[in-house]
Amino acid sequence: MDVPLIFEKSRPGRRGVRFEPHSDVASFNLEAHIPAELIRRTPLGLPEVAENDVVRHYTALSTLNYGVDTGFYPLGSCTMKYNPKVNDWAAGLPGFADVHPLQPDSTVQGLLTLLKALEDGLKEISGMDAVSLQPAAGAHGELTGILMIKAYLRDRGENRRTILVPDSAHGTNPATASMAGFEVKVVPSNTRGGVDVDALAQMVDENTAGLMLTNPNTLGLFEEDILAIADIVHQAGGLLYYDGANANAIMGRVRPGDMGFDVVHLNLHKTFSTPHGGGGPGSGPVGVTAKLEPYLPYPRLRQGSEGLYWDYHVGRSIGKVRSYYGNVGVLVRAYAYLRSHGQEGLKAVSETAVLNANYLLKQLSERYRTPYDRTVKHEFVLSLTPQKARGARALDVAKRIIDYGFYPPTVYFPLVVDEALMVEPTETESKETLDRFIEAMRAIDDEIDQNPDVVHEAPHHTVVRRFDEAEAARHPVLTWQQLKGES
Amino acid sequence: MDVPLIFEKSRPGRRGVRFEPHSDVASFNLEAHIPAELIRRTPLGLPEVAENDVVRHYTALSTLNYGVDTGFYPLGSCTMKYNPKVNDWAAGLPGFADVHPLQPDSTVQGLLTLLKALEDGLKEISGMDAVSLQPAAGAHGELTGILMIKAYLRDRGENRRTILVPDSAHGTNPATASMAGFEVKVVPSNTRGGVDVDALAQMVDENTAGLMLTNPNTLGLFEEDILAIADIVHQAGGLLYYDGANANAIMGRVRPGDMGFDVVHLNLHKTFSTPHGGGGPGSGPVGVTAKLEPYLPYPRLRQGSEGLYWDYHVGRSIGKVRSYYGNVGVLVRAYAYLRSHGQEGLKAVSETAVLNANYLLKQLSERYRTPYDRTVKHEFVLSLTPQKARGARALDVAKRIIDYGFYPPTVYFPLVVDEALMVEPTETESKETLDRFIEAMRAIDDEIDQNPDVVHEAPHHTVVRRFDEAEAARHPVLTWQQLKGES
Amino acid sequence: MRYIPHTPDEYQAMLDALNISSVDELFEDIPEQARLKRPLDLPKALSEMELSQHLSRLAGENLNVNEVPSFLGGGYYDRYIPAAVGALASRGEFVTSYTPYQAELSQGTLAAIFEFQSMIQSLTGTYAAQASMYDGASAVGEAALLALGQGRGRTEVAALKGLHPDSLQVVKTYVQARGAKLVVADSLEDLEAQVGPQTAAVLIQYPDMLGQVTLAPRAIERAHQVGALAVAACDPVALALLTPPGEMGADIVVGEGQPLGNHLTYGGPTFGYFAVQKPFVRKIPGRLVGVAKDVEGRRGFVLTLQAREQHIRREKATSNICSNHSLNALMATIYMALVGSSGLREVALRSAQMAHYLEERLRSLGLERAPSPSAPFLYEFAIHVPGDVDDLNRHLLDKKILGGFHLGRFDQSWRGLWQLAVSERRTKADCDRLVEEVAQWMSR
Amino acid sequence: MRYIPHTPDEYQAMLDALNISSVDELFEDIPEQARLKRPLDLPKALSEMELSQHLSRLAGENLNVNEVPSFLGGGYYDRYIPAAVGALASRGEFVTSYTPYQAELSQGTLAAIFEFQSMIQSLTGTYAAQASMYDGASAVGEAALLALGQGRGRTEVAALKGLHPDSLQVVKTYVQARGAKLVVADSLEDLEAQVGPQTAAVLIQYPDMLGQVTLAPRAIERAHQVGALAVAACDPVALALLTPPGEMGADIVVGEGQPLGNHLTYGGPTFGYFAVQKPFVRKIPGRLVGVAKDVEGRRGFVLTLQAREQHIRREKATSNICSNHSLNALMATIYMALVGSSGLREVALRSAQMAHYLEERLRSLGLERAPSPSAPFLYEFAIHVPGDVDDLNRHLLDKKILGGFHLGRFDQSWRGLWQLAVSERRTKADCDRLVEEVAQWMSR
Repeated sequence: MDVPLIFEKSRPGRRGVRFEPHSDVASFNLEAHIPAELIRRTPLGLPEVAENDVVRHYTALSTLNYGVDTGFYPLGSCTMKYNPKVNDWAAGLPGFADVHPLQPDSTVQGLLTLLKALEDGLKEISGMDAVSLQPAAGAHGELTGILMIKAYLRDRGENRRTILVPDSAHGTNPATASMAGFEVKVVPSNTRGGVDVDALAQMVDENTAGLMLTNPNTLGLFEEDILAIADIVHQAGGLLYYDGANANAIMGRVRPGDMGFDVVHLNLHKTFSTPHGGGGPGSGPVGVTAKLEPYLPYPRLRQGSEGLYWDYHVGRSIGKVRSYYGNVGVLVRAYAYLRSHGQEGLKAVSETAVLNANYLLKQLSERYRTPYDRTVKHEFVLSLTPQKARGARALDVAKRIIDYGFYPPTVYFPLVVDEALMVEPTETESKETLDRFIEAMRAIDDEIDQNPDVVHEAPHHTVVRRFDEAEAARHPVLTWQQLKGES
Repeated sequence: MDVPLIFEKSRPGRRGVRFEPHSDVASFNLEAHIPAELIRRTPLGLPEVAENDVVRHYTALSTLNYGVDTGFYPLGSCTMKYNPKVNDWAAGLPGFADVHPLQPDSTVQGLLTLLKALEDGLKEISGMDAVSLQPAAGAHGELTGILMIKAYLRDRGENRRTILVPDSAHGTNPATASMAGFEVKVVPSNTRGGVDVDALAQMVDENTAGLMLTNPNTLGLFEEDILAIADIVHQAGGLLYYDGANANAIMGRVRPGDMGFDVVHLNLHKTFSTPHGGGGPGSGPVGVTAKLEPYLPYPRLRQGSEGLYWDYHVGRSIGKVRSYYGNVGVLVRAYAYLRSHGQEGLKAVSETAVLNANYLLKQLSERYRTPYDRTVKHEFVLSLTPQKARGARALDVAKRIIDYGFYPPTVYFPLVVDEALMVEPTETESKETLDRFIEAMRAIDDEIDQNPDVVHEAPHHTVVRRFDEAEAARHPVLTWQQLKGES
Repeated sequence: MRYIPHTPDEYQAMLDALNISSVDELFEDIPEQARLKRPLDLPKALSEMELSQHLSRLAGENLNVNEVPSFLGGGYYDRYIPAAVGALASRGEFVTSYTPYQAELSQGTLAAIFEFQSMIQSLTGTYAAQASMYDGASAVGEAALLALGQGRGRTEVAALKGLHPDSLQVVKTYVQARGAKLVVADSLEDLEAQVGPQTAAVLIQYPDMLGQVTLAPRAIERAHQVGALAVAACDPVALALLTPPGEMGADIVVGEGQPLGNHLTYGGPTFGYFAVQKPFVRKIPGRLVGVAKDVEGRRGFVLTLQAREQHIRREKATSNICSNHSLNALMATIYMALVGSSGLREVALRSAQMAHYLEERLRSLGLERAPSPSAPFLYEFAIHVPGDVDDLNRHLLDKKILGGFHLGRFDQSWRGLWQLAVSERRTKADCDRLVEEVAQWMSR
Repeated sequence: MRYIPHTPDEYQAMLDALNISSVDELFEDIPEQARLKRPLDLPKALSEMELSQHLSRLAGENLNVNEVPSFLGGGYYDRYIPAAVGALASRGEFVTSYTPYQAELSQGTLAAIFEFQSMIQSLTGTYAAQASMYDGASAVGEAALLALGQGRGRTEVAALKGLHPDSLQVVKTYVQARGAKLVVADSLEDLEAQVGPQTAAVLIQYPDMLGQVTLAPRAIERAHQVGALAVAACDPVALALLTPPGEMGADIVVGEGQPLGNHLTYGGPTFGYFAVQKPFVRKIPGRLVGVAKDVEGRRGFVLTLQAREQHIRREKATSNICSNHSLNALMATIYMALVGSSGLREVALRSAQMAHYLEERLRSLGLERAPSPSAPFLYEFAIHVPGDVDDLNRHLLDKKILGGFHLGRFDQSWRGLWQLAVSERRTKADCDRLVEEVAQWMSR
């Protein structure tokens, strides 16, 4: 069966939710108020369906999705942990959800109190001196942070033009540096999966604005040489940017500020368990050391004599990176998560995430190659080159995992590992879930030899199977109108 | 795969939601306050699971269910129409959902206003003089109504002991009469599917307390002779009870009161579209003519000088049939439905329900036998005796319908039709849905000859297939403890 | 109109297929004389937006227990409902399905009911439980009918007065319908005097309306001495701490299920539960779910022992119940799964902890508990109020506290008794404020 | 702790499997010197019940737009959100999934995004739209970058001042990052004077911050005259009534999506939309979903043209965007499906109807619209207030009305201008009350 579209249920004249005109004031004649050439003549093109159609369609679509609520979702680097329902409930309270961004500060003191407390908590967890909650996502936080580094250096009269990025970095790091007008230089990894310190020392120069680093890195490995790395970059006059994508591994154990980072972003949808929503919204607050505080996006939240208020004083701020104050609904959830855990809870989160990853790695390493023989943090990367030699690529194994009832790990990332399969179990998965996954991975490894077709042709039981993605990109059909035109 | 149970996910010591003791008052020592023999020593036996386990388990269970939100649900007599989401939203407002039944009347005036307006609306729709919202379901309304008839007759010094029930009646009718201490006499149907008026005239006597009647009846046929029927029963000194299970057919067209009924119940979960919840809750308000009003359950809702209040004056009331005031959360939804439709809307509901049923019947009658060649109301009954002769029972056809993506109609009811299949499309289904159902029914009829096994062995694509229900009843396993003991 | 999908074209096409020009023709079988020839006298239809504003306003005119601390109880408690309960129970597939007649499409509901039955059985210490009743009161009523149905010419049902007055009233309605009689005993001694060979059942609430927990064992024993069934009605949360009646030998254990993850909703819909010892399984009212195997040998669940029920057995059914309160039982099932055995104990203990704090503070004002200052209790108790209880409650309401319930409103002999319930949601500050205001009122 | 399922036994078994005695051993790769040797300085953990009480209290300390009528707008409108939007978008499978990397397990999200792209394309009159941006402001910023990326040595972006000040600020941040410059024109004439061969894009809001709708055609025309791209930022609800910019030739149409079924949430998360004409499809930032066939020939949906994106193209990507606002776009998709073409028109018309009533009544008080009393508007307009606008707003707040926004707070040149938005939720009574209080304040 084709995957259905709401447009296919449309019938001319069918109606869903209606809004009758007001009966107690004069009717409104568009033609009398708007110049003829500005009055829309073309149909809006929205589906014409009944409420029942809508409910059934999106109920059905939802069941074609796999979420954390469906099962184990070990998508490396994405921290797909359990999303507490009470946090969603809280974000839906009218006092949070139905508040207009232009309301006077005096009418939102509860919300401002929450945001301030969240800022303070994030400062403590990251070891930074000041935080802005404005960035909407991790990449957005990166942009904010890199622009602050740029502004800071500019104010010091330094026109440094290079950002260093390890070869294992997320794609957002180089993309961000480039978006911020920097040149990107890629730092190689060493044989232990960390930054090659010697190479780094060679690369830094008077053009080095900074280094963007995820720690633990995308291989799930802690950068053992972080203090040396920080020294090298700082000595060269650059700053250290911490990509918080992997902060779930370290809470209460080590803080970016204590490792020497100058700017940090945290992905609240990862570490603070706000739901990923099929792709977002996330939230990417940035924290900075005192010297960078003046560059934070405005407005800043401050305590005044009559309560908390937004300070629109621009000063040396890099400006705004989005409208208003940030993804407040996400921030409410993150605050709820913070308060649910407290000091010991967050530490236990990280410890258990790391325990789960190491346990899983240990069991899987009997069958799968681990490119680096080290303790990992909250995730790890397998290299399926031996399996590929036996006839099954990482993608095949990933697709076959679907048939065992799990969401596949990340594949082909990071780029420094051939046939990479990147697994992040998170702390909210139980031992028996991990054991079931281990069993599945063993079974698939057996199938590669014993029943290769079942692996190559996987998945078998999904609503649709493998797509011809190349063809889809060659002749992109991006809208219903184009699709109709095609048929 | 076996259908999973939450108990199977239990691990000793695993925890979900916790409630820490208060830290600011003295701790509580159960042994010091409760006699030793009254302190529980046996385990509670609840599962020990994490919140994530619970969310995944019940998310998964939900997807094993078919509801109106899933698709077409033409379960005859049950009126599975679309359940508006706004009504559920309203019932969840704290001002309705978080109100204690023992609160002073002065603190619940909004709710009492709503209940009064609902009473008034139901009076108007049913043509009755007074309504009690107390009964929790249709059968509960029946019991309430029959007890009122009994009390009324008793007060007139009449010890009438028989309730008449047509042979096409719902099982609840005779069960109710029996529960109320009456003897049940079954009135035969005539060849047009209605009450056999001559037989009825023969059956009434000085022992006749009343007649319970669904109109339209369970065959979906309007009792054309209703006025004569009413006359006969009234002449004999009995009263007429209206089972409102099928009231979705007649709103705004005819009212039970105008047909001569003395007592009425309405199934709000059917006619007023409150969701069926996997079996309930429903709501079965009763309406009565003036002479029966004193017998309504107490408390009654009345207007006083300081607002609405509950009158606990018992008088000649039959007493209470449940705690407090009725299924208020359901009543809120029914009121929302009433206000969403108003006078014209409710009439359109009934008209369209009847139009849909007749359209569907017309198309299906090309292939399936209709025991009575008449216009139907909101539902109809097919007799699959010809199909049975060709090798497929009504149950086989019903099960095969599942494979076509629909919930099966009611089977083997009413009892007066052999191999009955009872179809109720409701007004919220569109023509194309009905047409798809018609296509499926035609295809199945073809399959009976062309591919009989596919019909006999249906359903094929469900999570489980046909069960051995006889074995399940012979050795009933009703709890997890028993199931564990078995294995 | 509102939820009708038909376009004018489709409507016409359907009329055409029926070869009629108007739906009026489909209603010609209604006798002319009975037809309604005017529009229904109802308010005009509201749009969804107007409706939501209207209902928000009506809801806002009620005081809710999130706005003020409440000390009301009597079987319905202001307990904390974890957010996951609503998030899961509100899924459309649960909410918009009906009684699981077709098991292949209803395993979600069926498995959940089986879990519910298991949890209730275990909590109550009985053999089996059914799928749900309307509420606690009608569950007690059905229990009385079950006992009367055991035959042997027993025509009376005896209850100890601590049974919730609504339950007493419903039992009365139910048993009178059968031509039987309800007798209410004031005390254990009175009960012992009143029961005899005519007694079909002894009904007791545990803990009872005054919070007493000690009467159950003797009442159950006495029931069995006269050959009657012993029926206990219990707050299920209390059973996390108390010896379950099933273990004391009660034949039937019933109760109001609201405290298990159900909103108060002004008294309904919540659900009743109904559990029995083994001899009574085939007499149980309502739906029962059992384990079954499908044709491929997979374990699943079906409605079972349906021969008891009205749709099969008609006038010989054990009850007329058809729709039950399945969705409310589902909420309870999810609640019990979420909190688990330890969590349910914590709920009860935390409530008891604060209740005993409150009781001690009230005692320090010179207020005494009824019926005796020393009777054990958990989290609900009754206080003798020196003066007009209704006036005290009005004073508290002015101070934004929902005080306890004046039991005299249920029963004259309870005049002056103030029923106070303390849930796990009540804080020390709530209790201190109550005590201060009581003191204020006493010194007025 | 809270959401960690491990029992002590399991925890130990895992340590044993790793042959370690404590998790400390797993953290030995952290340099001793950097380790945190004290507990985090955070408040102690709250139970779910305590948390819910704490957050309810904080939420209660904010005024919400259901409590008082609001006339605030500026891109975020207090529109009615049908109940089905939340009921469907909150389903766990939508909420707890991530970017649909594995298409076979993500058809729900993918199909919905495809629908969203189609609806936005159609509303805006363009060729294609992508899956969502963070918000309207960052969407304008990305549009400016796209235009600058077209090369040809154009280093300026010009905007008409009616663009939302937050959008202007974000554009400034974004284009300065690229070393380009933002110029802001006060009027069409000023714009025409300022643009030239250095201009990469002309940005215009339609309707703009003062409610003006007439400037777009000439601004678009002028952009094309100098070889720049024309970018229009639009309230999508207004496009139900207005000629879409795509039809006027705009190259990129972006906007803030909140008015489509999203809660206000104090400004976020909502979403931005981004639609383009055909030549720019492969330059579009963010996710794109396209149709694909699976191995069995079934139609489904996949992420497509990924070579634009950061995870493939890294420093050469069109944008760094990764997480977008998919769930908010889903709400908008469901909203647009529920109301349909007619419903969306009704929303806009109903708002305009009441806005014109309000404007007329304010006019009768002698108040005049800015920039001109006769400029056409829909449901948002600006008023010259004779006096201190902030004082007027304080007066209204005392009377439980959220008055309009003082545009002077955004821009000095707008001092004294009061931006009023009227949504379909506003009633005649709301407007009358506002007018009365304005009159009261004027006569103070």
